[in-house]
Amino acid sequence: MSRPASSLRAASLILQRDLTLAFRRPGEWLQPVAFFLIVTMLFPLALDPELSRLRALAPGALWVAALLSSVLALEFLFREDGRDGTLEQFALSGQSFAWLLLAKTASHWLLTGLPLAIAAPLAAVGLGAPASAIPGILVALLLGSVSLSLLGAIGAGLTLGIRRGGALLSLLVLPLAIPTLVFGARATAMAIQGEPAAAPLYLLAALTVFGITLAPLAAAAAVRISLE
Amino acid sequence: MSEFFAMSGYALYVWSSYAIGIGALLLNIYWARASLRQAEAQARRRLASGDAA
Amino acid sequence: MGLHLWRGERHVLNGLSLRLGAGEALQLLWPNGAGKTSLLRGVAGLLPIESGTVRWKGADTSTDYAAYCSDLAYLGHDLALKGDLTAAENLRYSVGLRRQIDAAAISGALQAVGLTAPHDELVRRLSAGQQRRVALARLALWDAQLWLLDEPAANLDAAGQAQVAEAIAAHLSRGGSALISTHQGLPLPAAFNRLSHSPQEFA
Amino acid sequence: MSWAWFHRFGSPPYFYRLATRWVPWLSWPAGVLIVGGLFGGLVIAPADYQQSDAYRILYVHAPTAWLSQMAYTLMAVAAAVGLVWRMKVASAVAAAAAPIGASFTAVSLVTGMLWGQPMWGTYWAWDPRLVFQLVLFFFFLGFIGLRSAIDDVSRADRAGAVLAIVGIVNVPIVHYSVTWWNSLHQAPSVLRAQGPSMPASMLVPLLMSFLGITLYFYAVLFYRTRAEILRRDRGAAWVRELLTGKGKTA
Repeated sequence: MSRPASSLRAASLILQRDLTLAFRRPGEWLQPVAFFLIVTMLFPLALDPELSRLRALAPGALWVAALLSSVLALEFLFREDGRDGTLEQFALSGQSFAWLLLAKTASHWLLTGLPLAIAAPLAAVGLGAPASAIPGILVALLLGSVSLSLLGAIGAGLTLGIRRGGALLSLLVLPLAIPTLVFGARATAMAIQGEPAAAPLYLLAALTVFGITLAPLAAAAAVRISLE
Repeated sequence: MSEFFAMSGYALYVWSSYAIGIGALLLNIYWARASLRQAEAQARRRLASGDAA
Repeated sequence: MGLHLWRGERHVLNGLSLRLGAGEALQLLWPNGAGKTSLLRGVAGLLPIESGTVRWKGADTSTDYAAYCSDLAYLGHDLALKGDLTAAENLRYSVGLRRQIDAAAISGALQAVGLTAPHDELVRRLSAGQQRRVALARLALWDAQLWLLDEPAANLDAAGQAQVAEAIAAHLSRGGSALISTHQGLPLPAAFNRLSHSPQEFA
Repeated sequence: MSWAWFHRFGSPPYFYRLATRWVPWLSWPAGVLIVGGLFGGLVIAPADYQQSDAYRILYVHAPTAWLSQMAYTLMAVAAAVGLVWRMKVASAVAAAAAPIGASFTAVSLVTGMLWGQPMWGTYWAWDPRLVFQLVLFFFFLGFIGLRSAIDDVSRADRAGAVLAIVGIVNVPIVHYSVTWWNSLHQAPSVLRAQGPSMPASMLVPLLMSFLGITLYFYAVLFYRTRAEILRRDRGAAWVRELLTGKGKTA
């Protein structure tokens, strides 16, 4: 009676739905970014406010804060859809489950990863980074936050049905995020020192592309198992 | 014989490493036995509590 | 279909074989915990089946699961409706995943289940009965051949239950089939209706 | 090459009886080799010209480090086989291998630190090998943690398998990033086993303890797998007759 929906259309519907849902409840989505800014603000207070010395720590502080807030943000990814049966309908929609979850992760990234990457240069300046480093930092964190969301999707899928899965989620995701942390922090450090950060950025980009292709398959398997 | 145990000054590190190594070996043996005993007990309990199969 | 299904520890379905023809409804009036939901989820493919097969139109569902899904409509305990969206938006996003639909079809379906326009009320503010009607409207819009309904008439008043029964009857008359788990039987036209009171009947 | 042997291994009773038969055959040679290796390492092998007796820790550290990586790979492969072909025995092997692997990763970490003290003067230097062992330890904890958080055994197996597969895919990437990161900050450190250039008297005990610990690993693995198989096949008839049979004689 009617043509089945194309997968592209299905993905765009998921994005629209998540964005409308987010705009209806704006407070929720800003929490990870707020957490990120607070954590980066702690470093000068805990260590020492002298900008020149802070600059050496800026990359590490930024990326550790980014890692932690992206794990925190995973709460919003599947938990609600899992509980109210939406994920079940995704699994039964006839569309490729991995593709729908990729769309879901993309909308999650738009709402948590992107703001994180935009807030990072501000935090970096706060930690003594020169204005010239901002583009480098932005690119590094854009790439990094994508792979963090993708890895997070696998962890969130695995711990979907588990009560108090938060601690376990970070135990599963953080070890997997080590390469992203290493390359990202290196790229940011080089950006701050003004050196061309091409090498680590390419590695970071490779990680992200690797994540985009494989992570949704693992996340789909993980969610399907959690839905049993 | 005593200088053998001294391990030219590194006695603490060498002997503790060996102790940890052998300790882990024994621990795993005990652990494996305990898990088999427990699994058998669970299986028997399920068996005793009526034929659930 | 010789279904064996384990639910955690319990051997829930022990060699159950079940056949459902076109235009036929089977209501499972099994006692609680006898595996109604597990059977439905197993047939839908949400729950892995230890042994035995689920066949749809002669073919094993696992060979072409996507095609099977497009013929399938599953309604579980939780209605997969988003509280912060209106009824129309909910339908647009959930049915849109499967087929092209337009606003007119959506409002038509909502009216058919007795939800008066305008449909701009957030689902959160609708009553349980109204929410279930939205789910029924979605079921109609999917126009799948096989309906798997898990207590479709739960917490509905008499009028609501009649409406559910009417929707199912219409579906059956169009040649669709339905597997329904329910506590109290739904009044369905006798011609299509089979009742089962315990899993042993299919062992 | 018919797949019959593959499926025969898959049937729980067959593997259970096989494991029962193999355990003694594995554990005695393992015991002899380990004792021989450690004894050789302590007594026979001459003191190293550089590190004198401190290097004897190698006889515990190297085999356990190697074993932990082998255990993780075996665990991931077994879990993947269990997931793809739905073989309970494979999932049982994976569930059995995890705690053994985790405990040996911990041992290799601690002995690595104990070796670090006489060598670098500090217990923990961010040497890529030690860091990689630490990350491997977290992968193990993740697997064990995830499995224990899920009550239903077969679901826990499958979820664990997905994690193990993601893990095994990421292990080389993590390994690369840790060594890449290390090369940025300092020249690769000195913690390097002497390798084949070692005189025979040093090398033989090392090989003996390597072989010994591998046999030991399989012995304990088969023993634990029997327990895991029982947990997964509790309802099966062969379990009942096995237990009632054993019940009378034990």
